[in-house]
Amino acid sequence: MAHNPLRQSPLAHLGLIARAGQGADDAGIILTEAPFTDHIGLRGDGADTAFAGAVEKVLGFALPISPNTVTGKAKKTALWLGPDEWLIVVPFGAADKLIAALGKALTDVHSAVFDVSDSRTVISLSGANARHVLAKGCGLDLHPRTFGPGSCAQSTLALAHILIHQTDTAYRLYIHRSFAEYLWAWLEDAGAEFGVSISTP
Amino acid sequence: MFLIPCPWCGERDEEEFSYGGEAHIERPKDPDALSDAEWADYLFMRKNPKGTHFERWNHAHGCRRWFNAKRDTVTHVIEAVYKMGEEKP
Amino acid sequence: MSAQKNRLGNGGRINRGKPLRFTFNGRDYQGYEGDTLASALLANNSGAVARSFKYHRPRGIYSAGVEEPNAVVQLETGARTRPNLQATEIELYDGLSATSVNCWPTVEFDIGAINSLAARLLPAGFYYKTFMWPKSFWMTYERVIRNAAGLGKAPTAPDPDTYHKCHAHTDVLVVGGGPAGLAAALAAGRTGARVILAEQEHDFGGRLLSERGDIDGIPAGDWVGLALAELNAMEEVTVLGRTTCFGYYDHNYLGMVERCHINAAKSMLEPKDGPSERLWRVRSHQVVLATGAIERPLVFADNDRPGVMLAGALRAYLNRYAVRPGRKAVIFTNNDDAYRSAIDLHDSGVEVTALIDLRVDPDGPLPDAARARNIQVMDGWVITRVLGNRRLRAIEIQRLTADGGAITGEARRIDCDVLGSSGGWNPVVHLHSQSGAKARFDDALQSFVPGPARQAERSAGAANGAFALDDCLGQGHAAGLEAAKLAGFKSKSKTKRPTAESIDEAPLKAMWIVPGEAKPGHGSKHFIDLHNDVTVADIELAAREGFHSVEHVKRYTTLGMGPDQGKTGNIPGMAVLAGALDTEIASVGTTTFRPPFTPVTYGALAGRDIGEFSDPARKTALHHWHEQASALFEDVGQWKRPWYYPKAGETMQDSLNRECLAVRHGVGILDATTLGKIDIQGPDAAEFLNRIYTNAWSKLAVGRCRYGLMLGEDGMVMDDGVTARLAENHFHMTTTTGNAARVLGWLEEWLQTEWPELKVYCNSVTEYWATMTVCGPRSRDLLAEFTDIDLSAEAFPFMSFKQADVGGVAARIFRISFTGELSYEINVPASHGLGLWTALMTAGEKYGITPYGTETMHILRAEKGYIIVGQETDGTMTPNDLGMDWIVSTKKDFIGRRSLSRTDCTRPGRKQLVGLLTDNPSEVLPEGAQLVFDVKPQPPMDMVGHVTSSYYSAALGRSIALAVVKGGADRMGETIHAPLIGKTVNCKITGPVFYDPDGSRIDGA
Amino acid sequence: MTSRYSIFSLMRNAIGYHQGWQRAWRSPEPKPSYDAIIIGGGGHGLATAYYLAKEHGITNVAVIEKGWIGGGNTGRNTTIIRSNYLWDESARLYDKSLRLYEGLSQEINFNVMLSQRGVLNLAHNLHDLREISRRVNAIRLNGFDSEMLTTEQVQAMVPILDCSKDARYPVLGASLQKRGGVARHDGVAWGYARAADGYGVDIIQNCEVTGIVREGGKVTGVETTRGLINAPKVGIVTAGHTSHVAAMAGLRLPIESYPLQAMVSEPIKPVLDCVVMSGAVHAYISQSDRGEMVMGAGIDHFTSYAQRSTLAVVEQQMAAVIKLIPILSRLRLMRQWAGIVDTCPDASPIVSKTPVDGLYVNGGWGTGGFKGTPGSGWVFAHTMARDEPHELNAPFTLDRFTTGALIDEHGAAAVAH
Repeated sequence: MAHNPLRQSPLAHLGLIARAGQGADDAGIILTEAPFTDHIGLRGDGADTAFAGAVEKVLGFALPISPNTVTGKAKKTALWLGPDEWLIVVPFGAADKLIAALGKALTDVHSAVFDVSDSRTVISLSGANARHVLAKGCGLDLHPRTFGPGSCAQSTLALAHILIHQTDTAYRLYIHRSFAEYLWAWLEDAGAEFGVSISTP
Repeated sequence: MFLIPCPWCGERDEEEFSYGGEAHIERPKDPDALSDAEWADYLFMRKNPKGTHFERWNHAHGCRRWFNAKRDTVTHVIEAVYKMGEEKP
Repeated sequence: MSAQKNRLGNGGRINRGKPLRFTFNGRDYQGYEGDTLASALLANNSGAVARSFKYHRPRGIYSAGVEEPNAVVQLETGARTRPNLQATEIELYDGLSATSVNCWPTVEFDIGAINSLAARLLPAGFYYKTFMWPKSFWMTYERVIRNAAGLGKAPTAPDPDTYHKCHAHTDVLVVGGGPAGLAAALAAGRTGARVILAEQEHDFGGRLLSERGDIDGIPAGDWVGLALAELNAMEEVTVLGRTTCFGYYDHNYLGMVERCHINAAKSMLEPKDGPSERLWRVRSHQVVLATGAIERPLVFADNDRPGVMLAGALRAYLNRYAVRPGRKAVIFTNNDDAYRSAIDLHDSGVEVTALIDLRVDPDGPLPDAARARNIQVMDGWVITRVLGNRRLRAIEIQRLTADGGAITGEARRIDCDVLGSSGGWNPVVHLHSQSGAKARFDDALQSFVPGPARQAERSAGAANGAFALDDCLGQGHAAGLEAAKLAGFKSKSKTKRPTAESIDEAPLKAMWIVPGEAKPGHGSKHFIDLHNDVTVADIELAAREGFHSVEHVKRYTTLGMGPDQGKTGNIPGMAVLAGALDTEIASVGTTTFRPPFTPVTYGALAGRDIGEFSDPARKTALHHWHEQASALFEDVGQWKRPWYYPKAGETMQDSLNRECLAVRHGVGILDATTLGKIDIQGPDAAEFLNRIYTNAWSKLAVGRCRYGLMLGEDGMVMDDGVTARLAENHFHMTTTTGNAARVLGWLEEWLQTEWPELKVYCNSVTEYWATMTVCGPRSRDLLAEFTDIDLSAEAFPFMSFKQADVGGVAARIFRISFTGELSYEINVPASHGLGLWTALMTAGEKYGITPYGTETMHILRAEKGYIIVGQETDGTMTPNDLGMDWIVSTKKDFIGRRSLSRTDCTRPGRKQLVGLLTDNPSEVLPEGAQLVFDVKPQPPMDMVGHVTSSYYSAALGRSIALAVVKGGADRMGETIHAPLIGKTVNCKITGPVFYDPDGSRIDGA
Repeated sequence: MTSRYSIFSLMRNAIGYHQGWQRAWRSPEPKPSYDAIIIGGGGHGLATAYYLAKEHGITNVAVIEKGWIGGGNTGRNTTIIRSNYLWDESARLYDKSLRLYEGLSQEINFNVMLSQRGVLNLAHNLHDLREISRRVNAIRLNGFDSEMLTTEQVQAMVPILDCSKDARYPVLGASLQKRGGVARHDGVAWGYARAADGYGVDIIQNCEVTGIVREGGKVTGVETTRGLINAPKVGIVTAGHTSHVAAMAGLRLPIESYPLQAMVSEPIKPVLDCVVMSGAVHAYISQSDRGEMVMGAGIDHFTSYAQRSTLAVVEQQMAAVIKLIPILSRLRLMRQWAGIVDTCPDASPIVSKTPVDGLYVNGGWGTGGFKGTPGSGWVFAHTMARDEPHELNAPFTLDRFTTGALIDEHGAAAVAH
């Protein structure tokens, strides 16, 4: 991935890329840091059509209004964080333009749009035992009957706040930057009994 | 570990929430009109009932919303939750 | 190695193909896979295995389960040792080594047994009555008492094992893997519900393991195997062996502990992958408690001798472990169930020398079956004497009078080496009680049974007072179906419940104290709580002394307070109390059962929340640069902040002097990332700040910054920081590091709960920005190399803000200063932090750029008299106390304002912030030193304040301090004293600003 | 008066198989009226009755207890005694209490097993150090004992404590109060009960107060489940239920009731010779005379009257304890329970007259109740007897919430309230 060489992910010094592929083939856990997507914080009244309509026009799809769900299209994803709060995830470098566009569309609507790309990193967790590892530190019921692809939720993992988004292939854990080292170490420790393999994004 | 039904997110573990004390204590509109004793009442005096308690919770590690709950302080049963601004059940 | 002389030739659930060696008290033995330590010891004819807690009486194995009060051992030595385990719960493994606790030098000859001789002087609560004189001797007595108390020994090295935890969510949790639990799990599992079945032992089946009988026409053991196979095949069913459900908490939340590595196949001595134990935190929609029942003993004279056991345990050892607990057995009972033990003993070739039934003319299938085997049934008789000290030799029995209240006639002696006693069975209502429900006393069973449920639970089988196997199966099945249904799962097809043959049993006859030759306590001891050596006489004494509440008795006598939590003794104890008080057991009440049901390892409860995982260490984007620069770190909340950067050969003060002077004369750089940063947007943002801060915000120009003070509603300073107006409706607020989350929560609380009409959004952007403060007279020169904007004081004045490109990165620059020097606080997106910081360091070399830490920051701000919330304030300081009235608006309301006019906040003599200069300029006051105006030769002295901050100032070449002093603002120039240990430091009260009071340096030198 | 307790009376009674012991306190029927009624037979209520009789000669007193005496927080606490409080007002009140404790066994002829083995408060960061220094200096200048220890001194005193530098929260030092320690909690209630009974005080158990009778703004007695009992003075000493009982007289109080949990391990041979407290790690631990490790932390975060313990607290506690003393990891927790503590906004108690004549309230001790028992009883007896506070409890009146003269001891509890 091309990015400004000056930029560093919070886990850069762990040498994860060098460690990639060293785990056993039958590892129950696959961990990947997927840094450098852009994140935009969006606040507004989801029930206000002026707001929701303006945002939909810019994004090309409607914001998720059901709690703890995700919508998206064409490499843009919107995660529900609260009744007036969303996280928009877009590819690296796409935030500035989108923020400007949202700002313009929402000029007359009470709202807030702000860049939080560097606030979090994303750790992707997959493998046969992924749910077991999360169950060690997270009180959410992640059973397929209650949580599946397209679900998201904020909660705690171990002793840190997280945002979990389940995709078709993995759990994407949005982790605040200053907690990243703690949580990465925690995930490796929790996964050890199942075998951990590190992969590259 | 209570199971608290957030009005938005549904049932979640208590560890995601923070407790906000007695609900429906309105801040006086004109504090200067109050005697020291009346101000102390607003600041400090609490019903602290044995039984039904109307109280505030914040889904701090979830949707960040404050809401009210009706909880029994003896049985710990949460009888109702309702959003800020909604009527007491 | 001695032979297993009590092992039966066949039968049992042991694996004779896997013999295991073990040592107990230094002697070598052999057992088999499938044994517990207790069964293996019994197989080896162990006799006394322990000494009792108080009197050090020899004790043998008493039970076959978690209720064991006697056989408490220390397992292994070294780092993996475990104190206080019950031999009945330790699964045997090869190489096991255990020792008796609470005896010295050996279990056979124990010096502590001298207590037995003095027993008469040691009734319940004796210590309350003595050891008071002479007063000074108590601590010596206490030491002796403490050394005598306690059982096993703690390890002396840190725990080499790891423990994990997990959450689990389920529709139905079934606790107990006996017949009722298995039936419940099957019924619930077949509906498709998520089910967890937890069994504390490694083997499922519960009592079935110890009994002989059929279910659905096949041997019960085979039925268990089929049931488990079916359960294991169900996708949504989790079957957990070696898992004790120990706690039932609110909202159907239960705690269970799974012992992952204590099994016979692998020695627990070897290190393993994965946890040694796992804590399960289960949230279950519905719960089925199939926790079984525990037998209670009959209470007769000297009923604690090795060889006296629970009658049900005898057939557990026979049938499950193929161990003959003795050669000549006696059964003593008040119920039919114990006849099964006599029958099984007889059928296994043990001579049953008598079956003593305190009832008259017992009748029914079980007594008939015993009599058919020519077992001598002595009905209407009781045991009055036990002979043998370290090993049972014989008993004496006497006939009961017609009313059953006394004994009569000649005593008869009967030889025996094992005695099984049964006073009936107590349903295990512990979890039911823990759930908040109240158990009810059942007169027919003479025991407590579950009462109305308080949470979503129901009991089934023996736990519910249904002891007959067929009832257990029926209740379990029904409970499983009901639980699943309430959780939203209906039975898809009609599944048949398992059945077993019903055997009629006659009711038991309660007799709580078996009369002996003398009154209890007069020569012999009738034990109630074997673990804590509590006797009938102790309970009667407590009653006599006015301790009538069962809770008083428990506390006075220690009844039920041992690790076994009175599993065998509580009901008899309550019955004895009821007798002493001449009342009913039901009205004595039951003590509340508290978690855990059986003891739980600390390590399992802590899990991985220890060491590096005990609390997240939050790190800034620059953390690893600081580490490489040999910084020492300070913990501020969860954050790691560079404290100072020592160079080789420097003392701490050397480093601080160097860092301070660099800032004052050249340029320093500080990682200020940890400061809280809140993005505030909306048309009412300025109005909101007006209400939150003490000063006014409406007129702050775009591009300008302002310092703000936040009060609690009680008027006390809560937080402070600089807020910039980025745009008309857009602010960037900063908070102290430690209060960042609290302040955001505070803002949201007011917005959401009190002022929902205000159109404002608050969002934390703390994590987004890496913040570096470039500070000192050369900071402008340095920054100029990175940006094109005009940095002149005119174009970019103090307390203003600019959005600018810094080193190719979009940055927010705040011209604010916490040091009094020209200073730029540069904020860049965090991933750019390290890049910019290293570039600044390189470019700054020519100016002698010096990274400085929190300690230098503290010194520099103290030189300027700037406060730190939490250091100069402690939740009791108003703005006025801090000399900051200038920031308190009189024209508007704000949070906390009304409190400032209360009488105590306006009285003279409040503590006020001042500066202190020690008479001796090289003397640095300790922070926290208390201050007095009048030094007295001895305390007490009238304290008027204390030192809040104190440093050596390199810039001033002397020490400085900040303090709060009563009425201090009016006492400038006066002398004040800090009486320390061994000396008193005199100082002069000054204003709090020591350096550059005119602020002439703020725009640079 | 009942017979004196001593080794000689024990020996004498042993000869008679202990049949001769008399009741530790009588179980009288309530009289129609008393000179004073104490609602609540916990440690504080019993101590108040004792000091009313002993110090003020008021012996026609009833202590009315809805359950069994000592059954509330007296019987549920972790038995720690200390007086290392920050503010002068608190330090003086708690030290009065400690001084009374020091002679209590002899005074009331009941061994309360006061063990002055020392209380350590650990500092884990620079802020802790500063605060501990401030407190130690203040206590010292108040004339009470307190000292600061370095990490090395702490390690020497408690070898099993993890003082390593790389701990997540390293031990940077500690304060030590040598006179602090533990006492046998039940014994304190029983001892006061027996001593008060000896003066003629009626201790009436299983009698619940259902109403506080007033005439013209003045108290005249209480309604109980055993009938009306008159008295011109009534003291409310019902920790855990203060608001509830005060409401019977129409009083609102600045009190909220929270669960406070505690727990003990199985008994082991002595490994810990003092009390260790840590605010940052959020735990305190001592070892009882029976060998159990006794542990606790701060209060739960929601109000409750349920006396329910939780798994989360025990998990947090055990992690904290292992952090402090790693070798305890393999021990086993034997029992956990919860009490109800009444807390004031400033974490200091109310020992005060009330707006109702003849009605007095003593409550809101938060987590500090057990250590305050004798002092609390002593000053409350003074307040009730003289109808005015003693100078030691004068700062602890209800007025302070109106004037703002709070005594903010949130930090002083070491483990935050």
